[in-house]
Amino acid sequence: MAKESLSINEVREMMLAVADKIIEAEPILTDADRALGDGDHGVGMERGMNAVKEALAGREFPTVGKVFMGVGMAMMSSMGGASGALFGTLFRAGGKAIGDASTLTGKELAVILKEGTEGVMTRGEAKPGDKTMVDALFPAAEKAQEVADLPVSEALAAAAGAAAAGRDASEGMVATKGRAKTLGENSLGKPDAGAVSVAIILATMSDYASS
Amino acid sequence: MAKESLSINEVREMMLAVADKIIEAEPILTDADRALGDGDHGVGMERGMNAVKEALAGREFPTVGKVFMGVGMAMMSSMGGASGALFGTLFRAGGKAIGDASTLTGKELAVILKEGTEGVMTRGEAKPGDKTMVDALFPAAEKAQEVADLPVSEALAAAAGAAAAGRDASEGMVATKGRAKTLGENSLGKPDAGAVSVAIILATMSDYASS
Amino acid sequence: MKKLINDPLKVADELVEGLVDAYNGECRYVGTRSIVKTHIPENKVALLVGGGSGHEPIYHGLVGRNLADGAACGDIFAAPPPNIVLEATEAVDRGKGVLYLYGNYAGDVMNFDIGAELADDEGIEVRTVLIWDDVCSAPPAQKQNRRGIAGLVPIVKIAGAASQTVTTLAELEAVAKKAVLQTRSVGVSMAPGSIPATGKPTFDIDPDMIGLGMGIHGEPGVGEIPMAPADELTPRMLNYLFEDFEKDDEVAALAAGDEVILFVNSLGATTMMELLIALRAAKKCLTGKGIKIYDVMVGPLVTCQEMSGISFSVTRMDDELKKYWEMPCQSVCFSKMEGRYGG
Amino acid sequence: MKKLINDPLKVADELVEGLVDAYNGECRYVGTRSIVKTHIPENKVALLVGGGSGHEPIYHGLVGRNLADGAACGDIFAAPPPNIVLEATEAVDRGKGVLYLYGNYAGDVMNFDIGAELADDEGIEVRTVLIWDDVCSAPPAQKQNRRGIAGLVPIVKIAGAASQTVTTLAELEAVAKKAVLQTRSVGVSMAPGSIPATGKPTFDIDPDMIGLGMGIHGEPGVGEIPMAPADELTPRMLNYLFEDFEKDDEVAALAAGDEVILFVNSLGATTMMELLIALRAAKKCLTGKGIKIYDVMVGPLVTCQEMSGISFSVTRMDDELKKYWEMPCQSVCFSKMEGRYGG
Ligand SMILES: Nc1ncnc2c1ncn2[C@@H]1O[C@H](COP(=O)(O)OP(=O)(O)O)[C@@H](O)[C@H]1O
Ligand SMILES: Nc1ncnc2c1ncn2[C@@H]1O[C@H](COP(=O)(O)OP(=O)(O)O)[C@@H](O)[C@H]1O
Ligand SMILES: [Mg+2]
Ligand SMILES: [Mg+2]
Ligand SMILES: [Mg+2]
Ligand SMILES: [Mg+2]
Repeated sequence: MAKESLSINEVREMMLAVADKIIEAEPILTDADRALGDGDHGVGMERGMNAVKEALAGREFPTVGKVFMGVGMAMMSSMGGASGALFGTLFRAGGKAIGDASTLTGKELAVILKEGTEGVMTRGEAKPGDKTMVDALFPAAEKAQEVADLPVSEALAAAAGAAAAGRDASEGMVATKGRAKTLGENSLGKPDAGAVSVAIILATMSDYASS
Repeated sequence: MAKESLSINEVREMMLAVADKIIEAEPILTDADRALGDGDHGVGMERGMNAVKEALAGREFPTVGKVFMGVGMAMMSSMGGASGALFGTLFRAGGKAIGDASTLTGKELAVILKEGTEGVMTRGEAKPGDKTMVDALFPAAEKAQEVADLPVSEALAAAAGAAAAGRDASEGMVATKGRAKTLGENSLGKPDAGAVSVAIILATMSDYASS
Repeated sequence: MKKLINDPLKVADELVEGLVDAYNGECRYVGTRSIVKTHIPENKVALLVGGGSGHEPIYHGLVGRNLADGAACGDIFAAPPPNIVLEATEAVDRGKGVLYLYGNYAGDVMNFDIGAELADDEGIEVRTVLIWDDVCSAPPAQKQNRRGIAGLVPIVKIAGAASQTVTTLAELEAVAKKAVLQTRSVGVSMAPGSIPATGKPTFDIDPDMIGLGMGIHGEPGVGEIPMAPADELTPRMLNYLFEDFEKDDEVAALAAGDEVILFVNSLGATTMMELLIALRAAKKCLTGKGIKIYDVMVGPLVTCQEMSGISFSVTRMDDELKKYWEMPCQSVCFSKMEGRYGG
Repeated sequence: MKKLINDPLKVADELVEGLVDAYNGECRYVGTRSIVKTHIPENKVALLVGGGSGHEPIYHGLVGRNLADGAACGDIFAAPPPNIVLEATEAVDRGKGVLYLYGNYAGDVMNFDIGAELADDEGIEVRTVLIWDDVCSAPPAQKQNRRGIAGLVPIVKIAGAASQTVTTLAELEAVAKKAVLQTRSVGVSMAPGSIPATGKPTFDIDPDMIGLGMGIHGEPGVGEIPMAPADELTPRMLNYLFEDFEKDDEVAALAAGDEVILFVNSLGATTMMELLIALRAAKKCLTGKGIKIYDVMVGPLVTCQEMSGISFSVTRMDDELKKYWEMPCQSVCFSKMEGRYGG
């Protein structure tokens, strides 16, 4: 049954589920970054998500935006690395952009992904096609604009689908940013680690919203 | 057919044969020293024997003693390590002790082994039973005294047999000298590397003399 | 891989604690995970270094006398987060501003930049000089895209000395930029290191091949080549440096009469024996071209756990850089008394 | 095992050549295989170190300013032959005699002794002080049977400084003996190194076990124990040092208020990260007993190729030893400027 919106507390629970899922996926993320980067993305995301759990567990938040900003702050100050700054920016900028919304609907989702993705692209100077997390984020943000009027569970499902497709598309890209950029043609055939994380995050959000 | 004595040039050739045999045995010596020491005995003996070949090849010597002293000098100044000093001392002291002898008979052999072994024992302060090369040398020297009146080929065969038995006996000893001494009981069951070298040297000398 | 650690997820914190212990009172642990000198004079222009941990003794081991004033320390191979950068910045600032001097990696740039923005909010002036000495990571025209590898050590040594004598942040920035411009490095890797938290090797490589131009985390370079003897590989590697100085419009080609610091670095498991054998070959190669070796550095200073590999770095000296080079310095990473070895 | 070398049988010669290159004019290659300072003042009491190669940066890297005057260099893990010892002795002697200061190994003792006899034939006075710091290689009553391991570095540092100020060989001998008496070390090994000429590991060990008290060539110690976390292993190791000072009639037990140099050494592949984590644990353990850490040394200074392992060395200081410790020194192995890291 399609869920129209999520409450502040549901958003918090959803992000706790994301944290567990990413921690579970550490080996997958590690392998992705080993292939193209320095192999620490899994451990970094795990560290970030442990900080997220600490920041969210048993807490109350005044707005949906503050939940996401809390996620961003926890990731940014615990992870370090490219992804700490970028995922931190994603959730901080996204959360900030929805002001004092007290529910998460398709509209807020669209704003979060748009502003968050822009923040990531400004900070990292990557554009779609550079084989980074932007290749999962950007299509997800675009899709979210399109489906902003749908119930949040459907909007999330659509965005997650776009992110997964973006992650898959990153396999066919030549890296030009991040540590993988010096691989050139050799970066072909494997997905970008950050894009894998983005896809897992959105898939888990979608799963939570439709369950 | 038993050979009564060896000429200066035969002694030189014999020691060249010894050099080749030891070089060939490098892996055996390496393994023996790996088990109980630092694993360099094979390489060290190989280095020494290459120096011996350079010192002896195409040279003429005035006395048998000078051949052995040349062997000792080559080993002492090329090998380093415990065995460089000890094998150097063995051949230098032994060669010096037979004065200006121009043939190698059982008598000279007995003097060489006696004086050489004493030199080794003084320098290294090891006695029989300490699980060192002395455990092959000492019985060989004793046997050589007994058979000093036999033809040199038979004397060498007897000394080589005693050295081999000494080497085997070293397996049952607990090391108290050299790098193996800290092994204690754990040094049981393996022969001492230097004793293996002594046994090969005497066996090759004996083979040469009886062929 | 047996590692003498405690909790694999806490190695960065514990190693920085150990580093502070090594400084035995002359550095202190600050904030979340920074190391800062105990005594920084008032009015000193501050020098801050930093980066991921796991490369010990750099980056944090470069804090010391006539060296960096502090280091912002990330987790293993991860840039320090902005809050750590900010904490370190606040601790080293003496009102004259802070130079950030670190290796050019996307993660470091983003985190230090956010840190600088936060510092700016607090009224602390920050400038940044990036180190991009690895010639195999981008062509001369795109050198701002290159990685920072072992050349960081001589650059920080020079900047650290300069930070003692300059009176403005701009002057320090200028010295650091000059040192960066004159420093180039080339590396090879023979076997990977591993990440303590996963135990996994950072890359895979064939037993007979080596990665030419590989980065200090195992980032690919110009390609894999068969393992070669030191005397063959060394001139081949150095050639990348010669070509780079030649092709870069911003610097003169390396020429007879030039004086250089030569730094031979091990990435970890490569032994000092190998470094010395390669150093011998490098000296032959350089002096064969009439280049004079002004001073030599050798050792495992920029490492990646038990990774095996070697790099050559060359810094071309002029009178100004020599003046700073000659100042003594002392840290866990690199110490130097006045003069050399004689007397 | 990929090693960046040329001919595996020539590594010792080539690495010593490279070492001379690293000294960049301030040391020279002498005779068959020695390294000697270019400028040794007339009338100086000379200090000669040496031993097998393969442990770089020791032993030969300890030649330098306020350190050793020369080193007699053996082949890989092999004591230098007497002729090399003699050549080095002749090159460092300035008419005031030569102190031989080296690790207590049968091979070294025999070869240096023969070298000393040859030197005596030439009218050069030689005295010998053996280093036997490895407490796990014999009980206190037989300490003259012990191996010399990492403790050699602080001992040579102290003797090198003393050699600059004493006027007689006997005085230098006395300082060196005091430094030896106050220095004790304990090591563990986790994985073997290999001999370049054979490519073979120097010993075998189970993947889950470590050799407690193992020597720097992999000589057995007190036995194998399961791999343990740093914070558990460190106090256990240090206990051997405490017990040894206590049981030895010639020295006082280590007690609250004592001041020590603490040296944490890597045998090669053990990373600086691990050393620092262990250092942190060691400092806790020592200061917990009221022992004051006067200074710290940390790094891979006494190695055995890519062997993995760690050792702790402690040197108890008094005013005389402190005086020598405080003198700056400079070598490829260990440099120290006046003061510490601050300022
Ligand atoms: N400039 C950039 N813009 C966008 N994403 C980037 C950029 N640099 C790196 N990334 C993302 O970060 C991921 C790597 O993260 P991580 O391994 O945690 O950091 P690091 O690269 O510092 O080791 C990459 O897979 C990529 O998705
Ligand atoms: N003090 C000693 N007396 C007699 N022989 C000794 C003594 N020390 C060592 N050896 C002999 O030397 C051999 C080891 O030689 P080698 O491996 O070449 O030297 P090192 O012990 O210096 O590595 C031992 O196997 C033993 O036979
Ligand atoms: Mg990474
Ligand atoms: Mg040996
Ligand atoms: Mg990283
Ligand atoms: Mg040896």
